[in-house]
Amino acid sequence: MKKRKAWLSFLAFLFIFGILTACGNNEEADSDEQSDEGESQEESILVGVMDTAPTGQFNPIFYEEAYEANILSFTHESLLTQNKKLEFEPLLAESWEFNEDHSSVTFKLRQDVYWHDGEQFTADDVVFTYKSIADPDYIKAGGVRTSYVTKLVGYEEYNSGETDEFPGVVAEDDFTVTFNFKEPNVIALADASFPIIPEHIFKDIPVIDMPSADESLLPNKVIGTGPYKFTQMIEGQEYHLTKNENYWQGEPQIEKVVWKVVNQDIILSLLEKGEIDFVADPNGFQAADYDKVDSMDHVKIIEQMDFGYQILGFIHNFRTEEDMENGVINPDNFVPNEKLADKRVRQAIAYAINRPYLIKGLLHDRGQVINSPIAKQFEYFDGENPEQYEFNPEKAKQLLDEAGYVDTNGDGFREDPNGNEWVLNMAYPKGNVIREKSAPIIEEMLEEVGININLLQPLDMSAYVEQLTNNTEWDLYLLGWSLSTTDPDPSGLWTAADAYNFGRWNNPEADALVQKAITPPNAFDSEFRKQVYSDWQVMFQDDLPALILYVKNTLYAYNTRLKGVNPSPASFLNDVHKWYLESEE
Amino acid sequence: MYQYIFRRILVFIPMLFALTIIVFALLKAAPGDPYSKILDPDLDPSVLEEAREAKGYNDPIPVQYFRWLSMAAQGDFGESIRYVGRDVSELILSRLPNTLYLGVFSLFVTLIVAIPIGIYSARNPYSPLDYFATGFGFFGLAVPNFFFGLVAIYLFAIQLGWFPSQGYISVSNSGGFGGFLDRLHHLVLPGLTLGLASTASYMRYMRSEVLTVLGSDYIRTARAKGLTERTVLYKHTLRNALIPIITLFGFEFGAIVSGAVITEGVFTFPGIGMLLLESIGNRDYPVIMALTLMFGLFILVGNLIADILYSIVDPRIRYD
Amino acid sequence: MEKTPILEVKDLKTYFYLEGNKVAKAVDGVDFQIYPGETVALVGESGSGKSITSLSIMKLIDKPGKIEGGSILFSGTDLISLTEKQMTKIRGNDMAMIFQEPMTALNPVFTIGNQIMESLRKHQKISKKEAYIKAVELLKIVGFPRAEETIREYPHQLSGGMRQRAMIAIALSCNPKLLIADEPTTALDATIQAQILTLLDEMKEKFHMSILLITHDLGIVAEHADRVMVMYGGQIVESTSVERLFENPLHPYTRGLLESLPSIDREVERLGAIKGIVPPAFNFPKGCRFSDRCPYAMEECHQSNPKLLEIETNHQARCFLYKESV
Amino acid sequence: MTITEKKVIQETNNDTILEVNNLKKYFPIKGGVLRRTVGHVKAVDDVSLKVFRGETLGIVGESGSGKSTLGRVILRLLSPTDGQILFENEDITSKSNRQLRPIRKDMQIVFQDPYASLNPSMSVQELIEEPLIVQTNLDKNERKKKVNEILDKVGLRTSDQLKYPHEFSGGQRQRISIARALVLNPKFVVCDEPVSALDVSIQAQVLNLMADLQDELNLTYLFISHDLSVVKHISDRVAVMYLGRIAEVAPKREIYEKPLHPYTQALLSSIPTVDKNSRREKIILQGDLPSPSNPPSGCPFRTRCPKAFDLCSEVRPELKDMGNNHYVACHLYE
Amino acid sequence: MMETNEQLSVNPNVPDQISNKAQKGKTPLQLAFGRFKKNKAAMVSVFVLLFIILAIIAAPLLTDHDPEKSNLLMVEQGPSSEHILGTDSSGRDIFARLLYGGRISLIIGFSAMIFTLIIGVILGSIAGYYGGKIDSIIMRAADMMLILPFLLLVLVIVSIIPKVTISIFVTIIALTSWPSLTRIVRGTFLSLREQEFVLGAKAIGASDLRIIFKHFIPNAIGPIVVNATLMMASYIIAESALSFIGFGIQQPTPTWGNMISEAQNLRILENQPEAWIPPGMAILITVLCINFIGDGLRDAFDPKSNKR
Repeated sequence: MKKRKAWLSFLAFLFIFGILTACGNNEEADSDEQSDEGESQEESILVGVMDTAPTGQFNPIFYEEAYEANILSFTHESLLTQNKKLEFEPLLAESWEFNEDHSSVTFKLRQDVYWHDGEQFTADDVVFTYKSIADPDYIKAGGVRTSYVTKLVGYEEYNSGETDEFPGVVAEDDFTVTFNFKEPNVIALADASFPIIPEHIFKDIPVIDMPSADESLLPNKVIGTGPYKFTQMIEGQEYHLTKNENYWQGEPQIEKVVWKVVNQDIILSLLEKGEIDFVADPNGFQAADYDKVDSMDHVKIIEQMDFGYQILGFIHNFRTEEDMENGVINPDNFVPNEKLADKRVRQAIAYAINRPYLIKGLLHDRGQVINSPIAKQFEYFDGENPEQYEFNPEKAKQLLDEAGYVDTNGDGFREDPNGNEWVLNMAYPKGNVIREKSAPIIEEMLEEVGININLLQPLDMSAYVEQLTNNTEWDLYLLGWSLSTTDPDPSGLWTAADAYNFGRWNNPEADALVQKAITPPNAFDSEFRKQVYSDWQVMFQDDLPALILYVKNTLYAYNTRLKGVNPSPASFLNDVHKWYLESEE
Repeated sequence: MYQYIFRRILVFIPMLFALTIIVFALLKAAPGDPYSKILDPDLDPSVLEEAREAKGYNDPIPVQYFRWLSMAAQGDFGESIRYVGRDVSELILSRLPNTLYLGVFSLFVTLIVAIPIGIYSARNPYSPLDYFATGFGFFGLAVPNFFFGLVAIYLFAIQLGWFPSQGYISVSNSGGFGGFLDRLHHLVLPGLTLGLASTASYMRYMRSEVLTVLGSDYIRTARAKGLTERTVLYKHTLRNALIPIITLFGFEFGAIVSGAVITEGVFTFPGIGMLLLESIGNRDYPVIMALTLMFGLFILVGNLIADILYSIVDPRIRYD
Repeated sequence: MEKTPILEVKDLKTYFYLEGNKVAKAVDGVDFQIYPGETVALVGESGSGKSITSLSIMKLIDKPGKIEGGSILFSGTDLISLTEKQMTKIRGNDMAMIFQEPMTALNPVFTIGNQIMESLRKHQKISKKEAYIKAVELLKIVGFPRAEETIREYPHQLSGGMRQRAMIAIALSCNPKLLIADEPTTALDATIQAQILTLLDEMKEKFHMSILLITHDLGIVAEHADRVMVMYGGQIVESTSVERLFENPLHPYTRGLLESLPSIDREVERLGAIKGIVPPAFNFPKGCRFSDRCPYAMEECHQSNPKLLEIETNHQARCFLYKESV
Repeated sequence: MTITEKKVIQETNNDTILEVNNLKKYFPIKGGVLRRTVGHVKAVDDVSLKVFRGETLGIVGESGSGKSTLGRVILRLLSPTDGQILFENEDITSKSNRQLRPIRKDMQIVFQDPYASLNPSMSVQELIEEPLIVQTNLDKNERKKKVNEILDKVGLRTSDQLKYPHEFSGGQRQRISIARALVLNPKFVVCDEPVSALDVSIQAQVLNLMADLQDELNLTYLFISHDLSVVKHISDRVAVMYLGRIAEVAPKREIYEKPLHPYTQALLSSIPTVDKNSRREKIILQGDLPSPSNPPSGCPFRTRCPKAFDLCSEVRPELKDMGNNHYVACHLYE
Repeated sequence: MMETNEQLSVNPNVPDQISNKAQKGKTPLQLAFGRFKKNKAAMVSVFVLLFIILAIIAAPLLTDHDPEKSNLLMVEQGPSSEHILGTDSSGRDIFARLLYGGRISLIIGFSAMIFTLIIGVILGSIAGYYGGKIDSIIMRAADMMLILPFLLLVLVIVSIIPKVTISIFVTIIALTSWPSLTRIVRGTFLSLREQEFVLGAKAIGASDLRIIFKHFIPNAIGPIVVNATLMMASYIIAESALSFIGFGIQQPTPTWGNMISEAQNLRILENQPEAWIPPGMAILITVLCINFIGDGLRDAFDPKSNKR
């Protein structure tokens, strides 16, 4: 009797739970229709993995993070793509032609490209995409990609709402589109290679509502021209891409690509068990796991140099309180950071840091030292002329002695030339395990040569950047940069007025070189540019706004049953339509 | 009773109001904003400044607060900053069921494990199973649950392959009973991890409550009436021993979420615990504010439910 | 009166095993009989073992206590030999018990009706409806005018006296042959106490029961019992009819008790107090258990414990001052 | 029955140590959405009485009659809602705690529960010494002497003073309580059911002790109890309380031999007695005590009174002097 | 009313009248200690805990390694004669970190407990003793604290303060966990307030302070001590959980918590058990011991409770 009662309540519980589950499922079932039928055993499925869930914004003009990019790389395409040498190659555009002064470029588009829903891709889509980014409401709606449109003719007028006309991007005919820049543009091709969104889908949606439209968020509603369609998602857990049978470069061979979101700590175990097929963008796998992955017979590793580096930044100058308040970066008002004002001190620090040792210990040798802030992948990288700062603590000590920083009170730490206490505050952000580990080690190294380091609490990125921008206490900072693959232009990071020049390095000569390198017409001469950049790199290493600590190698791993892998310098997800699975015997 | 509930709800309002003020102030006191994290050399920082301006982050803080408040009062929590284009309410609602499943499952496991074992231990103190249960109880309270979760994944998901290590549902889940089982299957490891500590403490509570009740006069009366030991135990003892447990249960309602933050992280279980952690890291103000309000409400409602349950189970308690 | 006793307790021993290897001989060799229809009072101070005796009869001794010996013949069956299952058929059915604290003796989470019907349905094969009717009837008998409402009420909604009435209703539900009333009125006010005791007297007649009345109040004994046994130190020290006890108490303890009692009838300037306190059950004095407090204690008393002897007809005492009369 | 007139009953004694006039103590009942006071428990409702120096005034009543509250309000352990308390002709009704401190020396209390009324974490010596520390400037040795004296008086071994309350039996604890109350040489002691928790034989010991101490120290007792026998034994005058009011007050012989109030009569008859000859006819009252939060109109006893008539429900009877210092609040005696 | 439950008479609490030799009585504290000594699990725990404390105090004698000194050429080494438990992913000696980390974990647990105790006892006493307005203000504040998201608070504090030292960390814990202890103290005080001995103290004219310190706190010490112990255990766990989500004590300072959370990686889980089992076990054992002691104390202070 009693027992039965207990059972009944248990059943009741199951029932309620079941209903909840069923309800919860309905939404997903909606987006599921297509795949249900295709759930046959023969279906070839490739499983990729990422350690953080995408935010769910699958509109290329609004997405912000690399995790969404993993999906968009399969679904959306640009006019151009870059080859392994980082040269631009046709994709949606067949060919292009510059005008004389490089202020305008005209693309001939392919005529065999169709959107996932069957509509044909035309020049109007290109115009629409760029117009959307230039839209007055674009930033308000949450977009941040305006750098692609600001150089275009008529941007200000269009953006301020003065006119509906946008002469920056013009459709000459259905398959011809012209980009008109205000000035000759060295990176015109980069600016023109933004992923294209379909006009016919979005035309009735005001830009302000675009990010929250189903067409930007939901599977089967997100439409691109890419080899795969976004067909299903279990939010935060799995994202399914199904092949686009009508893909203009030919039907992809793999039926379905599934992205799973998995805690970083267990990714490799799943890889080992064959439950996932590839570990790639954006983070790859950890260098410490290299041997383990290498020992997996069915797994192949791709190791290539990262398109970016970690730095130890030196705070050269601070902004005035007033400038900070007003959000102004005015190099004329900079207040020098006395603690690091002496170049010899910065150089001493550079000598005191054993970078190969960091690479060996923290990166397990999966990385390298570079001595220039220009990515090594570019031809403009100068690996020889800039100062190399090979590890030399004696030299460091000597430089410090010369500069007058000596230990006068015998506490093991150097005092400044006036005999005052000299403590450098060193800050670092959370979010990168290796960088976090490197901070105390760098502290140790610097204390080895007698520099008193006060290692601050690691901050989460939001707080860190805010502090880095505005505080007047820090002296050394750690940070990593991923670089643009389209052009080596260092402005944005290293010129005096740049927001991201957190060290507030103010070297007018260097700034002039940067400007010179992109000033037409000489800028179109790559030899000229190379020379200017070389000069700049030497100057950088001498004045040391930052010490480039290391470039880590990106490590991709994939199951050997996946064939046709052909990563680009920046991404594993290259030519995905050519991927195929080795038929299992 | 209704008066009591009404009065309690009246008390909630100023508390939640105060909560929003405090949280808003805290958020603004913390350095950084949703845009400060975006570090993209390709991106002109002035765009971010424009975005800040557009979102009103440059306005005086009280102005920002009242703007938020007046919208929230109309049920509009705005759009997420990080999840571009996602409505905060919709975003939270899409995550909430997962956490609820997890919480309900773990509470359920907690109860079906803790109550019978607790009773058994009280009935047979110092028996081998009692010692084992006590040992387990202490263990459950002594092991950090993220650590337990990792070891559980390693053993049961990876080595033994019994349970999925990640996620909350299979793709093939098509609802119905199979779908239900699939969800349960996914819930096992995170549920056990989340429930470990509370199982341990419930067990100990149950044991001591049953012991206390067994020593009470009315149990002697029940025995003197000639009731069988079973009736004495399951009718007279259990109902009374459950009173404090039920109260705990209500409080747990709010506590699930905080426990879930870590567990969800370990199991990449997309619930609101993880959402909170992410949002804090990203300074996603609208989401944090809405979540805080919701958690506050959860806890308060949990306490209220505890009180109400208490008065239902224990007829001596009357609220008026 | 010379019928077969309904209850015959012989040499009952109930010991408690305490920490530190202490053994509390709470009940240590108790013999008595109860005949049908009589009220027998078991009187003593706290710690004398009277409640443990009653619980032993019901076999409701919990750890660390244990019935160590003797026999309890109830209607001819020895309860000691019965299994727990067989005992549950007797408890609440042939033999019922009410307790001192009406506040805590009823389960707070069930209604009065539930607790009465539970007993009825356990022992009698009757339907829920019949049980309900019977319960209402019982409540009316024990003095609830609004029985139909009371049956739905919870214990805390009743006053102490009313709860004790409800307890009595539960105890009476199956027409027990023996009712053990363990200090049934101690926790009640004087006027309520009078109500309850009168009710018990009426019920005894109505249900033809025997009552074992456990109390510390000699006044109650005098007014409500037929026979009385005085307990001290886990043993019966005197046993006789009520009249005899108050006319001619034999045992020095009984005398001391009577003298120490303030009375509204007599006036004395000083009460005759017994010196010292009741010894704890794990530490009785050697010899007679009252010897260390007894004004008449002799050498002999400190050496050995006297036996309960029949000093006069139907009047037994456990004291070296007296010789067996037979 | 030897009745020793140990004291001349203070029928003519005008030396009033305590006078209480129209004393009320209401406890609010909170309710409603805003937790407003929706009613009151009238624990003490308009009580007036006098206690004469050297006497014992017994207060009897059932639980809920307000007798303990009365004792506590008199000592200002609770603040009265209304009325006046005069202790040695000094109005202490609205004195602050600080102002009360010197007066507390003269008025003390002994509680019912010898387990709860002694702080378990203090030794006997500390317990008894505490009043001296608080109230006097005696040095350590003087205090020690006093403690020893009083321990001796209440019949405890001075060697016991380093022990803790839990090491004593109920009777001994009550002796400690008494010692603590008396160490300051008070004039007036409220005894709140001091022997109710004790066994009969121990009760007798404590009652004897209290009587002895009263003689020796010339104490005045307000003796609160529900036990009519005990009250009779120790008191000179007795007040019977019912639902926060005094129903009858008279010298003890008067009240026990010719009770006037129907409640007193019923109460007396309900006491079971050992003496067959003096057994009264039982008057069994119907029903329970009404709730003090909602007392009946008119005479509070009318709902249970076998002699109630119309007037009882309408008019509240006042205490009426029936001669011989015998006062009764009942319409039967108009 | 009589104490008629005769089972009380066999309760060991009833005084032993016969042995009058004992001149000096045992305080309830001493008695509790006596009962505590009989609790085997608790006594064993005391010794184990003492051993652990001794080991971490003697850390410099037991190892020559600097727990914060990294050696990137010796990363994730297995046990050797040089490194008894091997090295962690920054090449620091795990054994040294275990010992020194224990210091910090225990210091955090202990001082957070003391700090919470101070806040909780003061606020709880005030609320419980005076009641009324002050009580409701304190309790509302406690309720607020309860609904305030802990993580957010930690995040804000951590990002405002440039360097989170142990004392700041301890302050954070104490500031967020006082409400529970405050409630306990208040509850105990409220129940004590109803006790007759408190009325008795008022009757002799004792001042509020005297009543609080002489009559309340000594009698509330049982539940306070018991809860304090259990709190200390939970703080050690909390530290590890905070380390896990990145709000813990900053590297390279070792704590048991950040040692395990650093090893929360399947590679280390699988290949280098000596990196996580020792700190894991250290937390487990320490917390177990503290809990056993707390339980022993509970039983000792309140022999009637059967909580385990």
